[in-house]
Amino acid sequence: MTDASLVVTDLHVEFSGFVAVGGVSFDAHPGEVRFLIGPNGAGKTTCIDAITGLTRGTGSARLGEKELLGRQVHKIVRLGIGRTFQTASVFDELTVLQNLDIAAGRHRPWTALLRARRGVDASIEEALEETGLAGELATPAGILSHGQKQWLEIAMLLVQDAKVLLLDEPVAGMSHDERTATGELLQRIAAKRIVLVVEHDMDFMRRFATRVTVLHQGRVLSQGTVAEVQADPRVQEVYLGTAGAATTAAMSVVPEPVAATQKRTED
Amino acid sequence: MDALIAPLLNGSAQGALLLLAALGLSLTFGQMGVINMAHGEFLMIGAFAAYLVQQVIAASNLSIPVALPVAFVVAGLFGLLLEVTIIQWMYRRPLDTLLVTVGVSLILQQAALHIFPSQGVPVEKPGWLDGQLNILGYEWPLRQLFTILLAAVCVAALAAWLKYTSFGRRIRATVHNRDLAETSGISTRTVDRLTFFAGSGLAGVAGVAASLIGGTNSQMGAQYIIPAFLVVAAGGIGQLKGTILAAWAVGVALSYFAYWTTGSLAQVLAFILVIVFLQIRPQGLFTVRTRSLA
Amino acid sequence: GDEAAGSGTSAKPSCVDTSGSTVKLGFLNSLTGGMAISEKTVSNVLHMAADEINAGGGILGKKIEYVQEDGATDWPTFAEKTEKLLTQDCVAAIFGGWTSSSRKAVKPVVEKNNGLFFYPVQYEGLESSPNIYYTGATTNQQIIPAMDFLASKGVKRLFLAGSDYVFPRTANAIIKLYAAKLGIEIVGEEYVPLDKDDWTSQVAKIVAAKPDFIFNTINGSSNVGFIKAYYDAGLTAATTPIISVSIAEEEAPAMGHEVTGHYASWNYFQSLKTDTNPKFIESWKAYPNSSGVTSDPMEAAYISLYLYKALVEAAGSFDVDAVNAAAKKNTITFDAPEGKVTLDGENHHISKPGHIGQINANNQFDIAWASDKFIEPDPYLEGYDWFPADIRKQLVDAAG
Amino acid sequence: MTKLKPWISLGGIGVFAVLLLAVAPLVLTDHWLNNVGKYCCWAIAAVGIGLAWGRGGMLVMGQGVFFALGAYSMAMHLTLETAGDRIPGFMVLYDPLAPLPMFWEPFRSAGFTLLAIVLLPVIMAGILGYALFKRRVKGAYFAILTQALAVALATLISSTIRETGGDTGLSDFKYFFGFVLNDPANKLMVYLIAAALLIVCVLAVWQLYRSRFGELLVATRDAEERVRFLGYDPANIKLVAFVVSALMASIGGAMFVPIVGIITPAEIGAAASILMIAGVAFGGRASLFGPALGAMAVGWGQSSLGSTWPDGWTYILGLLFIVVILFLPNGLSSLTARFTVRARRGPDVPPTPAIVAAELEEVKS
Amino acid sequence: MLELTDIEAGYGRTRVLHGVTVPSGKVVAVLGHNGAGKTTLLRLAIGLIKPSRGRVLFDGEDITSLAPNQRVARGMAYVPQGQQAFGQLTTLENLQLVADGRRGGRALIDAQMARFPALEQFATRKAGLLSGGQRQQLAIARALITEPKLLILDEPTEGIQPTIVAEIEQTIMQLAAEDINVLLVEQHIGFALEAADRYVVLASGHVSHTGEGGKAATSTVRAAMAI
Ligand SMILES: Nc1ncnc2c1ncn2[C@@H]1O[C@H](COP(=O)(O)OP(=O)(O)OP(=O)(O)O)[C@@H](O)[C@H]1O
Ligand SMILES: Nc1ncnc2c1ncn2[C@@H]1O[C@H](COP(=O)(O)OP(=O)(O)OP(=O)(O)O)[C@@H](O)[C@H]1O
Ligand SMILES: NC(N)=O
Ligand SMILES: [Mg+2]
Ligand SMILES: [Mg+2]
Repeated sequence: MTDASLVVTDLHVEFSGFVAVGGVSFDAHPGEVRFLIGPNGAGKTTCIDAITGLTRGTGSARLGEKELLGRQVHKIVRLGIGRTFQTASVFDELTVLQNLDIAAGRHRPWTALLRARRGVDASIEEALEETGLAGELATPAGILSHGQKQWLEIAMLLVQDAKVLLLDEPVAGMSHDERTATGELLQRIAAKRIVLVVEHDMDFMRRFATRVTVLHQGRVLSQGTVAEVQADPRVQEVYLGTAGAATTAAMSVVPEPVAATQKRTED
Repeated sequence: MDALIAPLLNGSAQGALLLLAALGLSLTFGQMGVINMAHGEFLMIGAFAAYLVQQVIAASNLSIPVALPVAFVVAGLFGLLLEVTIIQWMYRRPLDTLLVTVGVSLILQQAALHIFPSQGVPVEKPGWLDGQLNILGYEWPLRQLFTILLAAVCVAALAAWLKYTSFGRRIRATVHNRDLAETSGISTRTVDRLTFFAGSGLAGVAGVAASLIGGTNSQMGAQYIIPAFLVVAAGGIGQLKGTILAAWAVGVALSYFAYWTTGSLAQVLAFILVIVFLQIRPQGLFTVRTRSLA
Repeated sequence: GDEAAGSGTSAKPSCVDTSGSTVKLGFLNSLTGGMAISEKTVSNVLHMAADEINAGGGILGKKIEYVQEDGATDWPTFAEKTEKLLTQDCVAAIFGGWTSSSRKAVKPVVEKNNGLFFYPVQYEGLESSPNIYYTGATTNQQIIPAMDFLASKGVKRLFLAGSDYVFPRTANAIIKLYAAKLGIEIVGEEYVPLDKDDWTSQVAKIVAAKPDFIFNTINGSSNVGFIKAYYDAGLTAATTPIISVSIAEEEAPAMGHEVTGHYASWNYFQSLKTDTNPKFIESWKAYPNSSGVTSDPMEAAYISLYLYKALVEAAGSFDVDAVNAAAKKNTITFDAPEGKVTLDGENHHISKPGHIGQINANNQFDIAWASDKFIEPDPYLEGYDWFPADIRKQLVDAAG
Repeated sequence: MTKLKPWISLGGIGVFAVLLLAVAPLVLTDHWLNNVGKYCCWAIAAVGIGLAWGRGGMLVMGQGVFFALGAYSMAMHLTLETAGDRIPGFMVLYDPLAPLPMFWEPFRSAGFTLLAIVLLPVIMAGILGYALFKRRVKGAYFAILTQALAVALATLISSTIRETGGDTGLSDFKYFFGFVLNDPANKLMVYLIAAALLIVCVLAVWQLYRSRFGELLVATRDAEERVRFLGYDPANIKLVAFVVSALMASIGGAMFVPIVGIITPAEIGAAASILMIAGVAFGGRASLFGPALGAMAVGWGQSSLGSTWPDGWTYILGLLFIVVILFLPNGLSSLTARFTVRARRGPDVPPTPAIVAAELEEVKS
Repeated sequence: MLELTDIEAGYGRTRVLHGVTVPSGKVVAVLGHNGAGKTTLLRLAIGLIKPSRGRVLFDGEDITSLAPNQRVARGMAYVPQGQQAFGQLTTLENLQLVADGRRGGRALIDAQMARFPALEQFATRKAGLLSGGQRQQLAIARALITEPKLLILDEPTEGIQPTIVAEIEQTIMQLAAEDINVLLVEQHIGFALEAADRYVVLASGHVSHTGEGGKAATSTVRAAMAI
């Protein structure tokens, strides 16, 4: 597996003095669904931004032998890194098929660009099956529901044959059933690829994470299995909110966090 | 000495006029995202307003000070009319405003040609602008000084308006996300109208200044529009201080180029300069960073 | 003059039909775009002349029926409209134009179709065509008198300011040749695009060059900016006068009092005391949409229609070749507001009186100098030894 | 249905070709045929604008620059052909002794001229586009910048009277690659070349639109940054469309010269460039036929309405801009689309969200 | 407080809502699958889209034709889906924007900053640079500053860290207790049903089920959503 692991070492991102990510190291391997969690503003999205070249970062992020930092966005993508955004971004005016076709395009010779598409690539068929979008082939992406758009994005990463999928809150706004479907999808995908998920839905994390990295204020706070992380009192304090959380200054209204969180887990 | 100082002073005045022309654009284009190609014609309307004021108040010593607010209001009202009839339907299509207002500009020019003597009308400069100020041995025309002062006053007023009133925030909020602004309780219609009124009104004030420098006729606005847009772009869209600096720089550059080469070539060189500059700094002198997808 | 239609096949037979009770003429001026500022007046006075001629019975007893076209300040449009007037509307002749550029666009088209074009504005000379009649001044009727006037005033240092196009560039080329002969030093030469008003930088150069007179070939509203910047710099008619060849009664009012005292060289001024001028002024003032003042270009336009009438009546026909043959007799005259002008049948220009006017407080011109007799047109400056013969030859050759 | 679609478009192109190449020469007078030839030249440029703007979202407001490259290349060649071994007449006065300017020399060669018409715009648009797109200049910045370029070039030509003919332009051409231009048969030939080139350009964009490149271009227009995350460099995609559109403008310009017989800076400056856009907007910026037909319609309006009602035409043109953009952002082609089967692959335009996104920086992350 | 009656609405020619009626209530939850039309319904409630049929009543007044800002002036506030903020304005300016012209504007801002410490910490930062969750907190704060009678929330806890989710949920409960009405869209049915005294289930733009809050079994709602 060594050749295909994503290894992030001592990643730093600074915005005019403000340290958003201050020395984050973690690695992710094919076969696991790796979760990246942490409070709002912890630097999760920024880590992904840095890995994908959207933001300038220092340190190192390697996929196998290849250093990612310092390359242009589209070059990083060509090395096999794919991502989704916190807000779904598909080509609203193109159909599902066209969206996927474009995503599949970078493997084709440029001459193929000048020809019209005939038929549907096998890889696209496969991705459609996988994500359950087969029925929406001709639907303009703009009128897909929120959840379907997220799936389309994932499907685009699949046809793009991304080795690494960096997913920023992929189930946000999805209903329970859709979350389950998405989680299962991710597990299937993870068999052959590296999947890194940023999520705030702890129920979802518990059900589908193999390993978890917790960020806090730009640093790794904790790392391990779901059980290990959940048991970490620091994680509870800053993020999960158990007894300790009640003392956080964040609260102007004193909540009953345990009850609230548990209620969420119930549904 | 003259060869160094004269272009600097002349250029500063040229820059000031450019700034006056660009100031309104920095509101309507920079803040609202409307690309108003009829802005030059609003400037023309301001100049004709000055002429009409002089028809009523013959003494130019008095008529020009009166003409400034009148031109502001008249041009502003034309802007308001444009906003209400056309622009308000187009906020979601900024690039298309460019084409629509090209049409408006054509119509306004032709109307001016119909209404006023085709050769244009005279706007007399007030007597207190006769004469020169001696700076380092160079006789600097008072009228140029006046243009600079007028620009300074307008900039200060605009900056204060944007900074010290809640209005500035509302404009920026409306530009950024119309729906969100509206649902935050901001009457985006009022914001739009007032902004457009003020931006167009500033063009009117620029028109008064222009009427003291060149001809007042149907074609006068056309020569300002593209330089003014370049200035706003070079300054950084929505950046007042950038606009000021860019206008001054373009004015001075034009003036030195004109001094060293010819009037025509100076225009070409100044344009190329801005174009090259925008290659180097595509977002202008000053930029706002956001965490966009880019 | 040069030979007709250049090379190639000759034009199709003319489609002009004058068998009815009317004759169709084409009027072609810019009614839109930048030059509409100047050309609208020319267009308007052509209408007045047509009305007058019709009221007097028409040409050869045929009423004028005119087709108005808009050149739109766009030279290719002038070419297209010329073609249209000649081949679609089948007009017997076309009147109009202003800038030399527009004329140069029209020229090949009238030559190709063997049509007639009457051009009413002073220009840079060095041109003649069997298909064009020039009723404005050529250089020896406007620019050379102006230079002589300057020499008589003892001018030693002359600055040239002009719009950046063919007329000022060519006129200045000629001025420089003549200035050398007159011992006048050219201390500077500046051009600004036609559509630009801002002359401040150039005026600063004028200040630095310390000329004692300015020769102004600026056209259009750019003049206003020039005069204003000039005045701002403290330069006045008292210190450093300007002589212009494109500021007339029409243009001066837009410059207010700041232009007072400066000079202009023209053939016609509203203030001229001739027999025919009062009636002309009166008719014009009464004419709808008139600007109320008369000026040289519009007078030349007025002449052009009457000259055509005289030509046709002398020829007894509207046929182009017949008209040109009638012209060759050198007997065509017209009692114009500027005086009795005579057509030169060889070069298709007319004789004109030279005048220098000085602008007074009413933006009218006081006559400061008048030629003692009418000046015969000499577009190629053949009578002037300072004009290099080799250039003349090359120009004539190039014209084909 | 999707199978039928190409035949509908091809059929349309066929009809268009028959109208232009066969019907027009039979029914129109020489004058009007020449005018239609002129409209074809604008239409060729418009087809390119449709590609760059309608499909690519780049509002190219300075196509006059590329129009000029073709037009002046052609005009210099025709001027030299007419002048023979003499110096062109207009140059004589300003400096009778100086030789032909250096950059004129190669245009004596017909081959070089044809090459220049093709290569100059490609090189220039290539360099310009590369610089702009790599620096991510887009939206209004791009529009204003290209417009400024057109103004700068027009002013430059105006101010170099000896080198370029200045504001008066170049005119009075007698020959076209050896053919006498006054000969009606040769005029017809020139017209047919222009019309055929227009058909070729329409065919070219037809293929581009139905290709994957066409989809990618629309995707880039709507979500440039998203395309980047699919591993493409949007700059390259836009560059291709920009260069092709520049090439078309140049071809249009080159044919304009023998047809109209004169080229001046006014034909390439801001107003002319905007008029080209007007035609495209009028016809429908992203449709196949819209830009060409729109440009021809505007050209026709100018010649005919401009004649019958000179100052009125300006008002009409102004209103046209307003009404079409306001009520028919997709141009007249969106009217016809209502009557035809909606079997389109790329949805027909909606400029709205994409351009807004490009303009008003949406904060997404 | 807010009543929507027989609403039909959509985008362009596509109709999204078909005869939807939402009763008045203290806390009304709107539930439904993705794409069911929940957001559309809320956008309609605040006035961003106009119904082609039906009426919107607020406090007994027909506000169907009022613009959003007029509705805000009457006491409605809206937190849209998707962590929206004015990116070019600082955090503080985002809040000032709505506090301007209100009595005790500064105090209102301070109260919200106390509630969401991240906002205090990043007061001078451009909102466009905030993290997703921070922006969502800002959005809620912006709505609360207007001291609304009715708060419309579109998935307010989406993308928020659990501790703050808990806090937001508490806030909602508390607001209800403070006599502020809430119209809520939530994916977390458990919480939504607990908070709501009434709920509406949307399925493909139709109301498939309504009921009293609290009592309804989660499974009934799930079933209704699937219709
Ligand atoms: N371009 C930027 N300039 C300045 N600060 C930034 C920038 N981008 C992010 N930040 C800051 O960096 C911190 C980390 O942001 P990031 O978006 O990575 O958080 P996150 O962990 O994804 O949070 P959330 O769960 O809320 O999405 C935040 O405090 C944010 O405000
Ligand atoms: N601007 C739009 N134009 C056209 N259709 C739209 C638009 N916005 C939403 N729709 C469509 O309307 C339907 C309802 O969307 P809406 O956003 O109201 O759903 P929702 O219930 O809020 O879903 P989610 O849980 O994903 O937020 C969907 O089919 C969607 O595709
Ligand atoms: N002939 C002129 N004035 O262009
Ligand atoms: Mg995030
Ligand atoms: Mg929603």
